Amino acid sequence: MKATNRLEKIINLCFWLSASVIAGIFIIIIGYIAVKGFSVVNLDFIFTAPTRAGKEGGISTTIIGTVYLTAVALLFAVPLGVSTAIYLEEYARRKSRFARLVNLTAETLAGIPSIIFGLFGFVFFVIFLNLGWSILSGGMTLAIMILPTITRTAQEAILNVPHEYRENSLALGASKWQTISKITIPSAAPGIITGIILSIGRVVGETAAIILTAGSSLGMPLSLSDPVRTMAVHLYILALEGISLERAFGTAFVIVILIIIINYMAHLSLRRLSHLSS
Amino acid sequence: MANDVKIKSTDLKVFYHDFQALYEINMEIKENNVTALIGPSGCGKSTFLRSINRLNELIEGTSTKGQIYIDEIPLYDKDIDPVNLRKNVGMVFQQPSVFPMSIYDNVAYGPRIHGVKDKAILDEIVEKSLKAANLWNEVKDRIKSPATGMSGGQRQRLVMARVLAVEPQVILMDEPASALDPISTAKLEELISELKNSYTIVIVTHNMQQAARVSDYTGFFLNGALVEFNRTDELFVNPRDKRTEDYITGRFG
Amino acid sequence: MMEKLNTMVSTSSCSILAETQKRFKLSGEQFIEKILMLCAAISILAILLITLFIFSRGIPVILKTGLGNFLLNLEWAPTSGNFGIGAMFVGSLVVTFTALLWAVPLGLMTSIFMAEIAPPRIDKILGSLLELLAGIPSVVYGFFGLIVIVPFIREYLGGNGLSVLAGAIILGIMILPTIINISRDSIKAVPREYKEGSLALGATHYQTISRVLLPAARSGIITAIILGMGRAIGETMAVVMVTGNAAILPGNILSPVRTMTSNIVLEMGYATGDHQAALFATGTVLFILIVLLNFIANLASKAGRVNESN
Amino acid sequence: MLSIKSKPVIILILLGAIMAAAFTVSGCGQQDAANSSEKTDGAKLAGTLTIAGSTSVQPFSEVLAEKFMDNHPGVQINVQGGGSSQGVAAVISGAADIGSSSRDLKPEELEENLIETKLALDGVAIAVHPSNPVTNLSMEDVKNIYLGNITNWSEVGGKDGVITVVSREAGSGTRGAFEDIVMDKQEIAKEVIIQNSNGAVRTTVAGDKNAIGYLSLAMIDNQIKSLDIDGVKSNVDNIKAGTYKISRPFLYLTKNQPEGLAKAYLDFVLSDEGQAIIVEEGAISPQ
Repeated sequence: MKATNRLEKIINLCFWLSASVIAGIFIIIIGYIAVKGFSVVNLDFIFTAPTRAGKEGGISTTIIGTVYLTAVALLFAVPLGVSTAIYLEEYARRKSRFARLVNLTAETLAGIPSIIFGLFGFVFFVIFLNLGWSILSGGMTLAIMILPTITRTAQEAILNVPHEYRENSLALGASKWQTISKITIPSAAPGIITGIILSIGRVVGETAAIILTAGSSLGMPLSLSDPVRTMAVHLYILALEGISLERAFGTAFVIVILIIIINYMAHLSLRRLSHLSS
Repeated sequence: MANDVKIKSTDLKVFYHDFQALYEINMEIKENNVTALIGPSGCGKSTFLRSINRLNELIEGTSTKGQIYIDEIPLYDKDIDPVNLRKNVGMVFQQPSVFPMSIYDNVAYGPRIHGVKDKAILDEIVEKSLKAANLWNEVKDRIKSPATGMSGGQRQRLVMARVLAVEPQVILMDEPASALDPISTAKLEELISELKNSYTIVIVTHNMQQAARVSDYTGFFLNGALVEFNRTDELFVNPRDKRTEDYITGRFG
Repeated sequence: MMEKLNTMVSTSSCSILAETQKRFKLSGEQFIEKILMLCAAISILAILLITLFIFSRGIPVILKTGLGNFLLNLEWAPTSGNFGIGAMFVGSLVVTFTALLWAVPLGLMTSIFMAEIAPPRIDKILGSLLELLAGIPSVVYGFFGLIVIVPFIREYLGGNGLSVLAGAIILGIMILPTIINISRDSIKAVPREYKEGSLALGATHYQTISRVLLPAARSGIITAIILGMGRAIGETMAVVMVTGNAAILPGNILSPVRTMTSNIVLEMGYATGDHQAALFATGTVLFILIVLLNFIANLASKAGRVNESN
Repeated sequence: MLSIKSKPVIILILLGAIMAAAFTVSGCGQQDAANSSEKTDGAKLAGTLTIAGSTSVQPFSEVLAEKFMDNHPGVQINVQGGGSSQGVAAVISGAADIGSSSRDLKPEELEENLIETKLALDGVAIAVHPSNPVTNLSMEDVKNIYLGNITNWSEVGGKDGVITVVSREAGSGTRGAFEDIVMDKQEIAKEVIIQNSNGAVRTTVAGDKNAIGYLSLAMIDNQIKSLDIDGVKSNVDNIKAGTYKISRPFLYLTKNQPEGLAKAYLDFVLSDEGQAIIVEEGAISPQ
């Protein structure tokens, strides 16, 4: 759309300007992390365990801790979230007040600060269920934290599946569940995956909730009942307790790389699935 | 060609919440014949069509009184499983909507959900159904490619192939050609007349010339009532009811 | 042509409906529906459990100090027993709205740029950069602010740098991804015919954007702003480091401020008894505030959906 | 071409159900993380020990735990943070074997009659920007700065400039000691800047030439300068001698007399080897 008169050119300039400001902000922040943290990041920073409370050594146990905790959180939240979305969109009478109430609370919880989830996890999982500081307590607390996001994005995705698909499938004599599992979910998969990516981002960046439930011990987690320190918590302690700011930013740099990998893999699977939904 | 009655409706009434869409429909549809249902939009012809495979139940708040029989078996008995019923009563919709899968998977979808696992049998059914729908020659070399890249006419024939793959006895068609160009419509009508002697076909259409061309019997619906039902040539040449005559001569509706 | 069809027909041996009556069992379907209902019940239980947890800990203190007193009293001195979160309630709103003041216009301009003006490649790159921005832990934003933004404000704008402005800048950056991505998606979701219809009438690209696309995407954009606001109010780690956390009403944009979430994070590690309960009460107030925001967002998006045929 | 299979969806659902079952089973049968089941036959120790509490003590506990685990490979020590109150709550509820606190216990916490073991002493330094000409302040000056009575460095012999007063959040161990010793129970002014950790205080003071803050002596490095108080240098000897009065204890708390693995660890901490580590990490040995 070629900008014809002068006004159009100015508006065009404003748009390009605002986009470059956003890109600028991004580059400054990522650049800042890289400059501050890059000197520390090398292969053995990633593969050796921290020593002297993180002053020395690498961050291997925290990387494994992050992967463990994210896996446990997703293993609880994704099946539960997607099933809830399927139930609310396909089985429950959607207009029922009950379903609307659930949607409202779910949306609200998405805005609640994570320290409150941490306290709930501490009281309920760590103390009441006597699971102690562990991957299990942390994983389940994080699962509850990301459950609203996964459920809501899954509901939106299911809503967007064209109604004709269901009708055609049923008309072929498919049962309700066959229609859902073979047509509705696969077509809604891209939307569901986007919800999962957002949730992974939140879990990887989380600190307050994890400190109170999964603990912050530097040891190598061996079983579900061991406490664990994730990279974000490690970064938090290194920075706030003034142990080492360079290592804190080094950890941040590794987190950024981890997020890039997760997003890339997700977009890859999205592209493979996207040509499915016409 | 056995001319006994395949589908019979007795005092069939359908309500959407408190709106009555159909009033006491009594109709007998012959086996291996094409029966056309015509009438102005909103006259209840689609509602009647969708009550044969109980797809009306999808819409919240619908209720059906009276009965429909296929081979003397009452469809609205409480122990009839609508899933199995629809296996035997295929349906084609106005919008040719293909599943977001390959052409092969689209056609194999029906047999797969009814338990056919063996690849060889599936291949055979897919080829047979695509040939029966006059689509095989156009797609046989790109059968594994996504079905979304097909023209409107091809899509509708793919939907037909999908329905045939389930080997139904009855095929319901809800204005199948309204979204197609003239050439695809002609191909579809030719296909319908070919399938006639193997299936009982009921087609809802706005297009009276189409009804005249493809159907053996025609029913004229108006405001939820079956005004007249007769052999197609009889009904179009000398309609008994004045309202039918006004409609088919295009004075209203 | 005829024989082929018959062979196909004869394979289905018995009469069509006899088969129906024989295998009429729905147990498989009902079993799956029960499992889905169980999962729904578990997640709903989890959501209600945490909601009850927040209210059960918070409500007693609110009742004891009286909602008005609790909300309006500016005096927060937990050790000497008076709990007034007035200063912090105002603090949260001031920081959040200052953040929205700059992040929303810039975010909307960028989302329009990405949806309508930018070549697809730039749209994709900017989109994934923003996804990256959303994944960075807020502690990093906190330290970035403390080491870069605070000294900058102190140098050129005065005050000691730890201020409403620093908090607003950091919060603004953190909610940009939410605002931009959701607005861009809602602009892109506007049916193509709207755009083509307007262009066909000779409207320029920008007239089309302002008169047709934005009004049609209005509900999505409002939802994006409200969700961004919800995220901003709920943010804790980054804000704590850059706003100075003085428990007073901020005089101007350069004076320090403490938000409700900062208050919770700051003192929860050490609080016990009534002090801890008061922090929970702050959580309850936050919960109610976010419910109101989401309610407005839903109303706005529903209103938008009414006039837009989808 | 990805052919759509319904199996992954069903697997996902079953997985969720299995996890739910695992959580209930492990929930009840969960061996109590707190009971340090240990065999104390001679040097060979085994079992797990959980220490939770103050974030200031956490780095010291981790280094001590690392060394203790080297000496006794069978032992697993988990060190958690969360703050002094969390530590006290955890040891009372049994979630942790040893609680850690960087402040003296509050009255209601004392009622639980926990056993205190002082593992270290940590000086609280009054820090300013290195370029600040002031090198000494009286206790009275510091109190008045934090009460808001003194607002400009020129009033205490420095260059003209409004003082940026930096303090810690209510309830922090460092603030507790500062309030008891310097403020003698008077309220710190409300306009004062609050940061929620030693690291944040250090970075704030390091970035503002007019700032004054207090933080753990162990944190002093070239970014900031520690002031003498009433002419006494803030170093280990003066703190031990008591002439530098601002300091606070690092405490390990146990529900009753420590025994078994907890006792072994506490003995190690108080041993010369343990105390050497504490001094090396920047705190002061109480002996």
